Amino acid sequence: MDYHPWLPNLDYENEMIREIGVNSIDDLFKDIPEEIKLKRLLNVGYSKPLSEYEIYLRLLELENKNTKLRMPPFLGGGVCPHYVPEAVKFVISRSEFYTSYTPYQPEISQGLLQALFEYQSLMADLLEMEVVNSSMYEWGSALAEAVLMAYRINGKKKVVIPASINPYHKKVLETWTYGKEIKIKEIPYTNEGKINLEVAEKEIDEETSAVYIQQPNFFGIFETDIEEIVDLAKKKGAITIMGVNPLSLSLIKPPGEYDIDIAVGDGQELGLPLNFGGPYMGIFATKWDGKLVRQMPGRLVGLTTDSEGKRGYTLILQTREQFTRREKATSNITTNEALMAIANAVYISLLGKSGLRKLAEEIYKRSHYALLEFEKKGIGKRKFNSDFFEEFTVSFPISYGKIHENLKARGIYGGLKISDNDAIFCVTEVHTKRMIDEMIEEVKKIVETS
Amino acid sequence: MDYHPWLPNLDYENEMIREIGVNSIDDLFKDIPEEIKLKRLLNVGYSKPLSEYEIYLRLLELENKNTKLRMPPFLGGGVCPHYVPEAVKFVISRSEFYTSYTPYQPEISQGLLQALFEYQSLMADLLEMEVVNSSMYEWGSALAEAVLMAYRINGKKKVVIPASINPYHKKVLETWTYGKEIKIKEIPYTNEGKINLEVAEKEIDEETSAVYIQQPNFFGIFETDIEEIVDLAKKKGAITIMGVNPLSLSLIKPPGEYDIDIAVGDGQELGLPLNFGGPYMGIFATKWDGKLVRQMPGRLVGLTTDSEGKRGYTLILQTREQFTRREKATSNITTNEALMAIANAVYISLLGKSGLRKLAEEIYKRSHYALLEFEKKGIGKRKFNSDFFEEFTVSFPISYGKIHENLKARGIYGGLKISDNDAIFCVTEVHTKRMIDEMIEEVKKIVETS
Amino acid sequence: WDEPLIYELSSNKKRKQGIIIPEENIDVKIDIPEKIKRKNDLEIPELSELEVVRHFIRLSQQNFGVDLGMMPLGSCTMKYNPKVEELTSRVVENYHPLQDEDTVQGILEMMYEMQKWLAEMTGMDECSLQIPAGAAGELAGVLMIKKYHKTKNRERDEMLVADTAHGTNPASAAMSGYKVIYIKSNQEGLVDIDILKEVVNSKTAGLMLTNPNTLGLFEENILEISKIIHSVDGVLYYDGANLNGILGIARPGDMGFDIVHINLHKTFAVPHGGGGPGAGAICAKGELKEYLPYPIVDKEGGKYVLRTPVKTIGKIASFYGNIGNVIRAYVYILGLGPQGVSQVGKMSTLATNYLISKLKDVKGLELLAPHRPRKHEVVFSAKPLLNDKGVTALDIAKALLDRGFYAPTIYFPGIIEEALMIEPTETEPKETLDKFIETLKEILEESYKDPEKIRQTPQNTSVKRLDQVKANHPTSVTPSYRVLRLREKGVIKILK
Amino acid sequence: WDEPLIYELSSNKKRKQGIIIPEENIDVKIDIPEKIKRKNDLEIPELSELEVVRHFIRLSQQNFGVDLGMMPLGSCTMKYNPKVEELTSRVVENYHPLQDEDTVQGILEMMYEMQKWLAEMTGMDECSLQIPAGAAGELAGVLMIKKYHKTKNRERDEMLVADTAHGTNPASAAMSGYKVIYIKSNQEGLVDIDILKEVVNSKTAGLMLTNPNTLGLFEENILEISKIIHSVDGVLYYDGANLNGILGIARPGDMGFDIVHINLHKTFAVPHGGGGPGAGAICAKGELKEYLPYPIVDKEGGKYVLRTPVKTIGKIASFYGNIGNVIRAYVYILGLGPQGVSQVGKMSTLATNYLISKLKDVKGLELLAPHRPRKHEVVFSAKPLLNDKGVTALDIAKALLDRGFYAPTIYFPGIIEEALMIEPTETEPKETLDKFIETLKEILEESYKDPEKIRQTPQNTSVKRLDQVKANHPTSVTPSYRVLRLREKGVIKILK
Repeated sequence: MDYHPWLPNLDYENEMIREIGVNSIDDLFKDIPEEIKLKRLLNVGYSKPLSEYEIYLRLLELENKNTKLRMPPFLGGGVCPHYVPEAVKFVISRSEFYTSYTPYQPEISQGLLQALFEYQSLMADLLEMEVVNSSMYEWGSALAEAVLMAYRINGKKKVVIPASINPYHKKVLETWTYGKEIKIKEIPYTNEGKINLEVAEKEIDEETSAVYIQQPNFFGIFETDIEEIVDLAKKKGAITIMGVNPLSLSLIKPPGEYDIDIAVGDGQELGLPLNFGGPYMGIFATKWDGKLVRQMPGRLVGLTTDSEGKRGYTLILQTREQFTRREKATSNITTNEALMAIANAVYISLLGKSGLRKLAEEIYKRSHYALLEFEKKGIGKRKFNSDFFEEFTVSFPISYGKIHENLKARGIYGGLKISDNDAIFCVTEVHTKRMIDEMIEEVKKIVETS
Repeated sequence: MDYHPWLPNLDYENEMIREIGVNSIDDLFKDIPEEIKLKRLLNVGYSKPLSEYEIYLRLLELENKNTKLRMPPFLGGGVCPHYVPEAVKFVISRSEFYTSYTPYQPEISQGLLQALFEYQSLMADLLEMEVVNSSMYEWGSALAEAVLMAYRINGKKKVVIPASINPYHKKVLETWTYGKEIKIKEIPYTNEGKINLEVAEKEIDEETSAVYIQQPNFFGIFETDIEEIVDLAKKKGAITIMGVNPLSLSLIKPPGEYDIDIAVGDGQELGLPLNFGGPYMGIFATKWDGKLVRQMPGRLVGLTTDSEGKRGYTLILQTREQFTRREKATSNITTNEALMAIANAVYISLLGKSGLRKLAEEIYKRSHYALLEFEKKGIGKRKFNSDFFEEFTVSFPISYGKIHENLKARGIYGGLKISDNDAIFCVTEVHTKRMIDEMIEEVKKIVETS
Repeated sequence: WDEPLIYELSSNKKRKQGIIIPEENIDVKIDIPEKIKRKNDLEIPELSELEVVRHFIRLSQQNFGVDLGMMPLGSCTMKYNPKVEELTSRVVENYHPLQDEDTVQGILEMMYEMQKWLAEMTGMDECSLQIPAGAAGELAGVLMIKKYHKTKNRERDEMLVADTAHGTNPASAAMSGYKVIYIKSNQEGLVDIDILKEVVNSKTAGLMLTNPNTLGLFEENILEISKIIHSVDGVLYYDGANLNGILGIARPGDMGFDIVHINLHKTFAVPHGGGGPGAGAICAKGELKEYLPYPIVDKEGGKYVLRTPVKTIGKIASFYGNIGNVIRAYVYILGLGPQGVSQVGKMSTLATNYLISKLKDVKGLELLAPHRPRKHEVVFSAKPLLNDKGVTALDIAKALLDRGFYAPTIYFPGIIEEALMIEPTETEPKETLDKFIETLKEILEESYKDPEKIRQTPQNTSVKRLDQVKANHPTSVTPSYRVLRLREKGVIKILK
Repeated sequence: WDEPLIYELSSNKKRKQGIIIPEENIDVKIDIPEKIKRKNDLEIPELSELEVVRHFIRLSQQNFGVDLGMMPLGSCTMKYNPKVEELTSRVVENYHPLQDEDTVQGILEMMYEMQKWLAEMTGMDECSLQIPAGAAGELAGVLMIKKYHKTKNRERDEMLVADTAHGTNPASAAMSGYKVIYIKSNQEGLVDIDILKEVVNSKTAGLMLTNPNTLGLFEENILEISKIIHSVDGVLYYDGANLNGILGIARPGDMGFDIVHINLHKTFAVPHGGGGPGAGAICAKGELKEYLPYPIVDKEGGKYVLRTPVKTIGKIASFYGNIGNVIRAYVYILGLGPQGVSQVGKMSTLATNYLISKLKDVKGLELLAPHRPRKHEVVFSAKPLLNDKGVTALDIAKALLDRGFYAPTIYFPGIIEEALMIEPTETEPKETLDKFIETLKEILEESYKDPEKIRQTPQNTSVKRLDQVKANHPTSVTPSYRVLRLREKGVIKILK
């Protein structure tokens, strides 16, 4: 191999060896015991370096092995199909952003720092929380970090969560808190699909480190007793954590209006593609309280001035972080989702105040329309009689599994099955009325022919 | 309409009207006669401004109305399917390049100017011609401009072209020279598909303004008597113009080695997509001769120094251009294909000396392989017994039209039909051996079942 | 940065390549006749992908585009180019122009709609999308006029052009073999009707006019002009470069124009990419539409087909024009919708007159016919400043570069001395217009206070003012690295 | 530029929107219960598309990335990110992670191949791609160790960590409830075997090690270390952050490691995007592979399916990890091929030692154990310079910024005073390495000649050195525009 586009020095090897003053490249590896040296090529990739065109053909082959759908899937579960504006993709494709790294040298990283500061600021205003870090991995890990943070603050090991929590987040929470032996208690939901306040009153006690509320919850339903839960938690000295879909916050009360301690969520719904699981964008925010801020995980960008008094941005409160504090750090996180935070900032800026509201309203309307159509056509009814956003649960007269497979065969991907006859559907701005009608029409045919 | 993403001042209208000091926006149009004012909305687009997502859906719809092929078409005719490296797309998508314009202000346009200078330089070295302009529209118009330039220089109206010229270029030549009443004479080709030297000797006379040679010619065949033609032209005082496929020049003699006066061609084969006809990239070059250079059309970038002696780039010899010389200009061209020139520069730089040669050799091999396979399978034979590059002409035992339609039905797009049983096939690096074999296999089936 | 030339990045002594060429195992010998083999080695550098990409990204940072700031280049219509246009490539990118019609119905449908919409916007009967750029549109238009008269056996060898016209107008006329007759403007900057009447005769092939003209003024006598030209069977040609100022307000067809070219890249926000590629259309009305370049997309029995007008002048481009850009304009129209497209002329005119209201009384500038509203653009003269302080329009332009703006077009049109031709477009927000106004005022104030300082601008750009004499002199002119190399070797000498 | 905050671009008094929201004609009333409606207005600016795009493009120009120049950040492996990786989005972009396996066979096939290849490269038996970044991989690994010992009913509460380790190692151990025990390095910068033997006991859960270590030194006693740890049933954990130095040369599995995490974004050139997103994998050998986070992609009867290891620790991410980036690493491996991947350790080591050979005798710098070859990186100490002239590693870093380079990692690892940790990677051409060497030498010379000048750097960046006290002080700390606004209104005070 005497050249490769990504290995510029192959043909310089002898020259550099000479300059180094050794006899052969092996001399640079003489400290590696012979018995562990690999004496063969690694068996990876295909048999040779592929050209770009061959890579393109391979990717096309993979793409064609995925099922082509006629319309975006009606799937939610914490991440939903949305339209990603070209301007968002364009900005985050800028070399200066996407080939950079953590802005350890602020003087040469002002663009990134300001963009992250703007993300923090825009998200702070959406949440009405003062301090937002510049990203966690995703909602699940943000929630886990919030629970670990509460434990660091009050040393208690019991965390109370609703049974209507997103189950995928719950699994992450369980794993991440396994090391600290955190105990997780669930509050069941009512027939209306909301937190059972009576049980909550019993479950939230002096032992409780933190109480988690998800709004809207896994079923898409708006919780309406958040004030009450927050009151209960405060009385018992527990930290309140609220998980939010940021897209809904132009319509409903943000965590700040409930005086929540920590807010978490995912920025996926603000301009990120589904990406089969990631990268997404974990939101993590606290209110203006030093006790909280100093225990916060993740990176923070702050405003300051330079030696000439000019405004500038830099990483702040770094003594919380692992690279300075090691085992005393507030988290082990270092590589995060900064570029996704910028995508969020661009997205929020593009929509602006009015656009965010318009989009939320449109999604609200379309998802309600879809449920109403299911009901009108007599092929499904709502499982919970509560207001909802983006996602809703439908009970079908026949097995949903059957509906699902038949829809799939027709190039349509339905909702998420949660029990034999029930499924959660997600409807957003990417589902046109025509698509919704077509999907429901197909479901009708399936139900009627079975 | 009180807002639109691309019309930022809609909601400022009243405020700006007030500042201007008129009563209404109509006052700004009072100089337009009432009878020609349009009193209704223009009936364009669809019924409302489409959102990005709706535009996306519409484009998807259009894409799906095009036929999806299983492999790139085997079509040439002056432009060929090639792989466009991602790095090329990436560079020309840079805001600073693609949203800029003609570098009238060199101080703030050094990046563009240097990139264009590098295009000119790289192309000059490929052609071995000293002066390359920074783009014409495409091969056809570059040829037409060359002929018009020859006419400006010697005032003669007869231009001699080979019958094996690309017929699409010929049509452009005819249109563009119509105003100057240029007479076009064709030299027929031999049984070997090359210029008939005997006829050329007769046709090139004292009246001849310019002689055009295309290498390789429309049939993909290498002309081997170029020296002889150039000699004939020189004897009669005619300007020599040579059209080239730049990709072939790492293998064969470039215009400079024949002492050609003007070289033309298309940069499409150096990193530009097919784009259903454009944008492409007209190459236009002359040798180091003031008589030629001063009559050259198009824009030239040159090297100079700034007031502090630092190297810099600027537009040069602008007195040739329409914006200073109006009707005395060497051409009317202003908007050109500058960004495509940069794409060419990036492409040539990526491949480099060795890569250009490797690619040309690979294309040579594959196209020869394809013809040999046609012959081996006994389903087609070469029409001309000459060496060729990238394209070749096959004679089939049955009507090519029939083969073509049947191939199309199988998702394969064959060659370009030039007579009942003959077609020109184009094979490049995007046609893998597997694809070539598959195409030939399908042709075989068609031929054998008819 | 001081970015070296790409040739200087590589010693070319080591084997490098920025991309892998796919190779098949094929047993074919390269057997090119000795007579035609390349003799000289290719003088092309070898580099890794990183080196190539980094080089051009660094170069890009030394360039200015609309995405970075306002480009008030008069007559260039440097609009913002919406990013949604980037979605278009999948519809056209990989389709060969010689593919049969039945395999590209999606593309043809788009072209068909565009033809219709462009005809509607200009008040013409039919459009052809053959045109890669504006000047090519003019050439097509003038050739149509030529063939039209020839077909009618009329001897016409004079083309009339306003003295405010874009340089392309006379150049296109000349390329088509016409004698160019300039019509002087009157004191108001409009076509002088009396002169026009005098000049028009039986040799007149037509008049090429842009309306609003390059001063941004609407030719209010357009109906009379039309009558005069048509009275001698002349053809009235509309240069669409300035269409932006009246789009949705008035249509060339309704003014009496017979042929119109459109710069899609200007009016419909296709990125111009450092000088191009653009995209265009040529449209005509009545009889003249049969002279349009072919092909035209037609619809027959639900299918899109290509048609050749019966008296066509032929082809302007080898294939169908810059379709890759036409579809960007298509997307722009979809995004604006009928409501938005109809606002373009209004909002661009509003922006121009807003600028005028803030700049017209600034010391150092003067404005012809200040009482007249402008449309898409305005031309100030900096002659008072030159007289007072010796600071030129060029100096003002350079001072703007230092302050984050591109410069206006300068020294055009020729009838205005020390011209500063400003076209804000409707896509620049009022906030930016205000900033531009403020900056220009500062520069003028500064010019009165410290003219030398302005003459020393730009200071913040990657190079200072360039030596144009050296750049153009026969002994030093260097249009390629090859020339530099060969001159150093003594192989080439003065450009004679 | 001085680019204002996005909030300051808009007065928010006029209606603007940067993108149109699609609207359907649907008759549904928004009927949210009063109790939960948002009370306060959103404080989000309204802007046109141009304003948003221009703002962020201008910001981007004030940032530095690998595409602009060398980023020798030690332990960050800032390779060039080949542009072909941008082709991957179509394979994954629009697929929902909850889709059935049969609808995403292409993605699963890619994941399956990656799992296999990563196992091969590390010498492990199985890999899980659940890991969004390196630190999450460590957490997963440590939790696996925890569950492993628990399953075996062993009481283990001590995690051993080398004192040269990345800060993430102890942080991850602590997050998992372990007590962290640091192992001091010996004079050569390697794990001190004697100390290790002393420390290891029946409470030892395992040892977390990176090899080559953060000094770039290969732990040559690794087989003995492995024996010591395994002798008490401890688990040997490999921190993959430094894998680049030995890729293709030696495999952690062959050294005795039981668990390995991989930073795909480092070793396989996935762009890190200003701090992330990254992508990772966690791999294990023998018994421990049953503790891996789920799901693992398996192949059954020609179909790809998801499998859960029997003793899994659970899930690290809600879905499958950063698949959008995993596929970029996949493309990198395809492009390098077995030949290229096998060259990575060699070429990165070559580059490092080339730098060392040119810098080791430069006045002002010193190097621990200079006779030992380094692998992917090297840590110089600028202590001599500090002692001689009072110029710090930080000053050198800032001086590099002025000269077109990003700075090395500084003040890490802690055992080296005034550390300059340089990692060139194998993607930087020798030409750039030479330039970097020359530049660093110049800075050191300058530091001796005019130390004050170096302390005043950077001068050419968009801001000068920043006030870190103000940035962090409870009275002035400003982590959002909201804080600035509320502080000005007196609503919020000191951060207590």
